[in-house]
Amino acid sequence: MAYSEKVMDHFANPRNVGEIPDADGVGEVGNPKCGDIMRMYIKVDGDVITDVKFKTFGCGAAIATSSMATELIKGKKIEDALKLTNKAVMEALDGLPPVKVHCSVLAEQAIKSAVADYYKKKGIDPAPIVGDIPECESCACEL
Amino acid sequence: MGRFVYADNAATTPVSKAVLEAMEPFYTQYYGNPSSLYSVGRAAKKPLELAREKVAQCLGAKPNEIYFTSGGSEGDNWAIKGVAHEQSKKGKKHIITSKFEHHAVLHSCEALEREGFEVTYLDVHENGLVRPEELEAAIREDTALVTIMYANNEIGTIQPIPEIGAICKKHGVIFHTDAVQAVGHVHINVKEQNIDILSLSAHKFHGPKGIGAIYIRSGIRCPNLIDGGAQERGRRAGTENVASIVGMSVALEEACKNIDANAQRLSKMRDRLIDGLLKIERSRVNGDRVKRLPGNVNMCFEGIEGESLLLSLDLQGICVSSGSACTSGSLDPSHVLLAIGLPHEIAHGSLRITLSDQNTEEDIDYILEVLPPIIERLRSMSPLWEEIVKGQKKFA
Amino acid sequence: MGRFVYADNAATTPVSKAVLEAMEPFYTQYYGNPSSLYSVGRAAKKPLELAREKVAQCLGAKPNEIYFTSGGSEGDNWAIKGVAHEQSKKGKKHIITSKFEHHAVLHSCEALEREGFEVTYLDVHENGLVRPEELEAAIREDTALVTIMYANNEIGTIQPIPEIGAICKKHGVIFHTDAVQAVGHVHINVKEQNIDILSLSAHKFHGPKGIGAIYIRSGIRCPNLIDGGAQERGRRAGTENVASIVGMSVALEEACKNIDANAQRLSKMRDRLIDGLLKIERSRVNGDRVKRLPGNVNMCFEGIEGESLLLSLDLQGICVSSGSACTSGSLDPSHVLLAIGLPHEIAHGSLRITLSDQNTEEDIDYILEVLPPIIERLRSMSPLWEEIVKGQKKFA
Ligand SMILES: Cc1ncc(COP(=O)(O)O)c(C=O)c1O
Ligand SMILES: Cc1ncc(COP(=O)(O)O)c(C=O)c1O
Ligand code: FES
Ligand code: FES
Repeated sequence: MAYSEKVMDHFANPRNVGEIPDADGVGEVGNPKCGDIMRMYIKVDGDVITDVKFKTFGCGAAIATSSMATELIKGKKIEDALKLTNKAVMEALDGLPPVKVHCSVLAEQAIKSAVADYYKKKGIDPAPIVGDIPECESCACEL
Repeated sequence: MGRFVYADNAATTPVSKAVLEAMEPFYTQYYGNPSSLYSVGRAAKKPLELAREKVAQCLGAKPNEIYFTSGGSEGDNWAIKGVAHEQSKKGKKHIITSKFEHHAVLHSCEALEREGFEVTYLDVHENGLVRPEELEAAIREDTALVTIMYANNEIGTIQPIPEIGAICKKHGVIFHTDAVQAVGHVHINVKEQNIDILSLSAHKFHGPKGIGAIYIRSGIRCPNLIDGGAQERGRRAGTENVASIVGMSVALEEACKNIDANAQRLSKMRDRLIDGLLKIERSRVNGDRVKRLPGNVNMCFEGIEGESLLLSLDLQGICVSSGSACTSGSLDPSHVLLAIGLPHEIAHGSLRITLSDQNTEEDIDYILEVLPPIIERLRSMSPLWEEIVKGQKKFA
Repeated sequence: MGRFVYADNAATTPVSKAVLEAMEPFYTQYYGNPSSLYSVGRAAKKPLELAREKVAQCLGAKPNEIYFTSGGSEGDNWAIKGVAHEQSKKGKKHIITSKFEHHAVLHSCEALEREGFEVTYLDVHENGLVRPEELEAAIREDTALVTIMYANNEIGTIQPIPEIGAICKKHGVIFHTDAVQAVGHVHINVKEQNIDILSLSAHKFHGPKGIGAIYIRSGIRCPNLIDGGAQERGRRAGTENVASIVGMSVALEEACKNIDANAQRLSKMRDRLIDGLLKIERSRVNGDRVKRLPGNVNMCFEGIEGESLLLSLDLQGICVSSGSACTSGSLDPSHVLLAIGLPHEIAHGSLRITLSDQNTEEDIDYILEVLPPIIERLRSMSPLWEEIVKGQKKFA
């Protein structure tokens, strides 16, 4: 199992680490089985995500995908951020080892749950907008 | 990158210069098949038998009790499956082992369970040690084999082997020990310690990978795992890997000659490292602090995930390992750490540093300098650490 | 001593310079455990997978169908015992093999017979070839496995593998071939030839001893011989012998690149040698003269005992063998020569000369110069020869 240079770069110098004290939306996802936790904070202006920060407890891939995901949605419209899939995050990182695919699912989940939280805070039902938050397939199947 | 420190010697060790030099002639000059009668064959046969004598001597065994294998895994499989199948002819289908054996042992036992054998997995308790009285209590009429590792590969705890040997002898049960982590590092005498079968692997003491040996006390029946030619007195087929066998014997001789000096030096370094790292808040040592291999440090840091810790250390030129699930690609953290009672979240943050005689005090200084800030950085990114500090999450 | 001629390449081959050079860095620099995440581990992982790709390519297989082993014997045991045990779950307990397989195959089959399997040993006839129609006739409802060697290690005959593969496919029976003597010497394509499992060993094509590989077609169930760690995708445990694996892949690539050129050159040398030696009275070639390995010469000289012949040749600097390396030391003549119908007395006088690409025309000249007078001298000392000449003793 080897990580790409991009993964190592985002692991060693993660972008957007930290928290936003007055965040408009906060999403925390985690997997009790492998014990990883990812928390994402977003700041929203109109329909644009103006700032985003994360905190992650997890492996190199988990940290790198968090970092890459925040880069990919920062300054983007909410609707575009919701379209971001774990595959896109992986591609942006020049791929992940097969056993690490599930870590990138966490990043997709974290964004969606932060956006859901944003709508909830505004009193809007997030379900029709955010849609299903994907389950990590790896949690079910054997690696 | 300031410095390069290889400190994962329980995973594998670099081949020493003397070993490599001893191997080379068997690639270039004495390449003959040692079973051949002519000159280049005979030239390979003698060193092969000399190597057997050296290995035997280091274990307190007789040369004709030593068989060369392709490593520790083969030895474990051969011993466990072989003895089990032989004993089952007498109706003995019960095996005793521990919960934290190497997978070569555990998976061999599981394969036997699928064939109808029954296996007792002894507890290793919080300190990582099997209790002889619990072992004795587990022995039954139909116990075919006791297999307990000499020293654990993750937390380095050294089992009470002489006591276990004596108990097995008393009850007439065959005793195998996976001594892969112990050979060359602690004193072993198979006769005095009543060991019937012992497996070892060269690459854990500066020998090459892919070669090992097994000691089978003469008289113990253990059918072949690999049938075929008449090599190894008909008990392990395959053209002998002469270069590696000679390399292994040179490495083992060197290691055994220096056991006391190395143990003294390494355990001092180990203790200094442990004491230094214990200054990090919410850290703990895994496994008994005294009954452990001289070079083994195994610790957990709350709020830290093992893989990101070891990748960060790698970026600073330090090679270590982690029993974290994330490193292995499996979802469960190390079965060893779970066996000593650590909860999942803590087992996730384990760090194993294993020293060899090639490490120096400067290496320890460097690790002590580099590691604490990495822990701090990772904790500052960790949502878990926040909760731990706020007391929302309680750990052991 | 005039000259040194190593001509026992079926027993083992010298490691080539390129191979040794490819291996060295894995002892000195990239010594890390390839399963490790850090730099020195990763540096070992990539070459390991590259080696797998090379081996796969040489066999026409996919990389994920290749598993590294400790050699040909391990591969044969794994394939035969594994498939047999798996198939026996469906009640299939019959195996078809030939009378002159390598002992790694024969003794694996015998071990299975002791467990209750039934084995059909096909005749190989006077020319040393299995007849496909006899094989097809032997297949039964409960046939679990057909295992027929690609080329024989003593007399070098090449079996009709594509025909056998097609028959096995037609009947849905798993087909394993011990290709230890063939790989790197003749063209093999496991897909086109319908081979399900194939074992090979590096030291037969200028790779190191103690390393080999097995091809298992994806989808074929063949339970592990060596259980343990997750190496080789969980199918063959043990820390990978990276140096030897890389060495093997370099050797195999080199051999496969030159198969045609080597075959052409060697078979010319072989035929000149055979023709020259046939001039000795009462001599004969063993095995088909055409369907044989390019470098294999196997002959019998009446009235001559093999060991004294090879010792005499050794005194002249020529390394050859009589029977096979692993049978020497036993009193029975080669089971291979008996299988092709030779009487004991003649089988005792066999000589195997096996050439590699490192041999030259001058080597052939030298053998042709040295051998006849040795035969003459030995015959002049032999009471048997006297009787033969007087016609008191009749041979085939
Ligand atoms: C046909 C054949 N099969 C199997 C083997 C065994 O290979 P190894 O000695 O590498 O185990 C050999 C050679 O020794 C052989 O010639
Ligand atoms: C305790 C123990 N047993 C067995 C093994 C397996 O040895 P090898 O990798 O040489 O097969 C190892 C190391 O990998 C080990 O640490
Ligand atoms: S997120 Fe870790 S297993 Fe699915
Ligand atoms: S976070 Fe556990 S494997 Fe990626």
